Amino acid sequence: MFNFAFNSLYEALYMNGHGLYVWSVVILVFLSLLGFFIGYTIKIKKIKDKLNEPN
Amino acid sequence: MFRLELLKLRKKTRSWLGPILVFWLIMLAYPLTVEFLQDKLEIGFFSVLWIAILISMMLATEDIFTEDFNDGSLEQTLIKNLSFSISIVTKIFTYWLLIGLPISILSFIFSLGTTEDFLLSISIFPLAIISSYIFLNLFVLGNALSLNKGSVLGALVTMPLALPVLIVLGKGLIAIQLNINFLSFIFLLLGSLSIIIVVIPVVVSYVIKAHLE
Amino acid sequence: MNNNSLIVAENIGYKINENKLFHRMSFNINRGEALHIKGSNGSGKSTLIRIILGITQPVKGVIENKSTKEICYLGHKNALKSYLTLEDNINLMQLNNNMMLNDYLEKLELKKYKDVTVSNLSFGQQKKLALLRVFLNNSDLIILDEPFVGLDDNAHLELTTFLNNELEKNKSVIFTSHIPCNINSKIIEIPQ
Amino acid sequence: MIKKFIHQFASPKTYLYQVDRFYSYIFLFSIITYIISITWGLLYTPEDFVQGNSYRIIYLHVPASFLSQSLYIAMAISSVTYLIWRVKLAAYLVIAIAPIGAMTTFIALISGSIWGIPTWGTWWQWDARITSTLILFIMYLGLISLHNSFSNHEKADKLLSWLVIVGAINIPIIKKSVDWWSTLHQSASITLTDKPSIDPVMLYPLIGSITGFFGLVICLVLLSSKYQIFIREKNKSWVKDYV
Repeated sequence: MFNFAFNSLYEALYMNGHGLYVWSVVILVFLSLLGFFIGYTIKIKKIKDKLNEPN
Repeated sequence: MFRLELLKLRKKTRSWLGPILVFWLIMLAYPLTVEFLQDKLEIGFFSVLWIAILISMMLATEDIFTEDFNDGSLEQTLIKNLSFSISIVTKIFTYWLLIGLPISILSFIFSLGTTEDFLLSISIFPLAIISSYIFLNLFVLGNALSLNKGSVLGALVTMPLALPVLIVLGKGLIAIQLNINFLSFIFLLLGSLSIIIVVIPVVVSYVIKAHLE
Repeated sequence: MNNNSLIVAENIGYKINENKLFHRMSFNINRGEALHIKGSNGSGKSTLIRIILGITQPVKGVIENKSTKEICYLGHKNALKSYLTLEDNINLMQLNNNMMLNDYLEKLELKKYKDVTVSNLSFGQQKKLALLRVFLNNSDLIILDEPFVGLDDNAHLELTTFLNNELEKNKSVIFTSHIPCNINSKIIEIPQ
Repeated sequence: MIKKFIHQFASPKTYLYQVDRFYSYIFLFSIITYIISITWGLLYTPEDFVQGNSYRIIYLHVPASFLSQSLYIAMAISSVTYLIWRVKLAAYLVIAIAPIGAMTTFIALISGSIWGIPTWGTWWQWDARITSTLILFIMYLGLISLHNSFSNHEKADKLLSWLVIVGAINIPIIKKSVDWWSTLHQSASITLTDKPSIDPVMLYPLIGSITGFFGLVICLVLLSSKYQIFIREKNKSWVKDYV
């Protein structure tokens, strides 16, 4: 089951022609997940500081 | 109750004649813009027809609640013992009677004029009546949601609800043109209309109550 | 809690987006009693009225309205259709079959403006037209928000005498007003 | 009795402590499963006979479109709880989920159309399933813009919940759209009822990527609900000592 489907890294990227589409989707998904995670952690941190400041 | 709504709307010509004129304008403009494609008029005609109904219904509900909201009569209706959603149903029905019905009749006449096929135009009529009422209900919801925030938000919110109806209309139209049995589409629309007629006014009454708080 | 109390409110409180308007306010209004709500503007007078009307839910506390009839209410906005004539507005308010209609139209000198569109009437006349709803009411609770604003002297007098004898008829009145008026009433002050 | 239970359990304070306790575990578990199943699906499974390698997008497209609908259903459930039992937390959840739902639907749309280029030859096809997902995306945008256009939070919550419920009528239409208008879209690879229509070798990574993606999205929802709680309860006393 776990045999490597491609015989070289280059072929894994190229995926005989479809690599561009597959990897662009992968990048898209990871970027948006990353973006949202970082976005929310920053927002929470900012509001935490704002809450701590006044008192 | 219905008599009062009728009085209110009848006297406000701008808001019931306006949408009909817009519908008329679109339908007149259509053949002019495709003058040279004389024979292919029918194919484009019906899609323009549905879109015209959609737009005129959107215009019809432009200030359906905003005016009552601003001059305070919305609170008065709310306080009356008569349940609020019933007064909303009457209001929507009056708007449909004065705007939706004439538009459906017009669409019958226009389709007769363009396709010269009486049976086709007759079968278009029920579709127009039901879909105009559904669109009216949906845009009333949109208007209620964005009561004092302008109707762009209302349209954006209601558009996704109206699109499935347009899809069904499109499929119904193809069935009619191939004159296979298109009654199933009419019943489908009638079914969704009967749900919408009950659900939307109740939701709108809660939405408006939330606005008035 | 005698049985002729119409509105009973126990420590109601209200706040918008975390800032408190008022809290721990309790009162009850009996039939034939008037209540004058005092407070500087923006202190929540109108919100309190809307809570009594049942339009707004109080954030805390409970309010109970025992009157079965519809409440007769007139707020800042006088709920008239400016593009319709005075006659149409009267029909809209469903007052046209009321026998007292004509003599109140006489008293408020609105008789001769029957088919004038409301937008051409002066502010005072529009207020009087809206007040017709109060003069011809058949409810046992009348709620008025700044009713005396814009009224000339005889209309002011007319309204005060009307409200006083409504109180004798065991109806109750709740009102806010910065203009002094001689209606003997309980007073509630909303702190700033 | 239920009302008491819901209020006791669903008070923002207890919710916040629960979230902190479980957050790191869920996050760890889901990030690992997601990474493993994506690499497994992309690199270690054999080529599809018909679509060649472009089918591998399934590991990203299916979880996203599956999530976009289940997130909407989650919003519908929390708006119902908010409207019936006045549970404040449920309203915060609805607003917390909306942007994340929009993100997942956006991913589903883009990955679907990118997948369409090699397989169907066009990047956009007016097929029922895609149009319904587009409709869902517009609904998410509508919800977010509706919420932002009101300053009074309580009013915005009520309006939003009602719109979510009315919009929920659209979800079955999306579900039905695949077989009603039997069009281009391949019918769902995994349906709860019949045998999945893709062979097991590709199926396991798919299930792995769905669970992984599901877990990550749940972490996002927890984070954004924490953010909502901070905004809405900021001058409550317990927030100060919690922070």
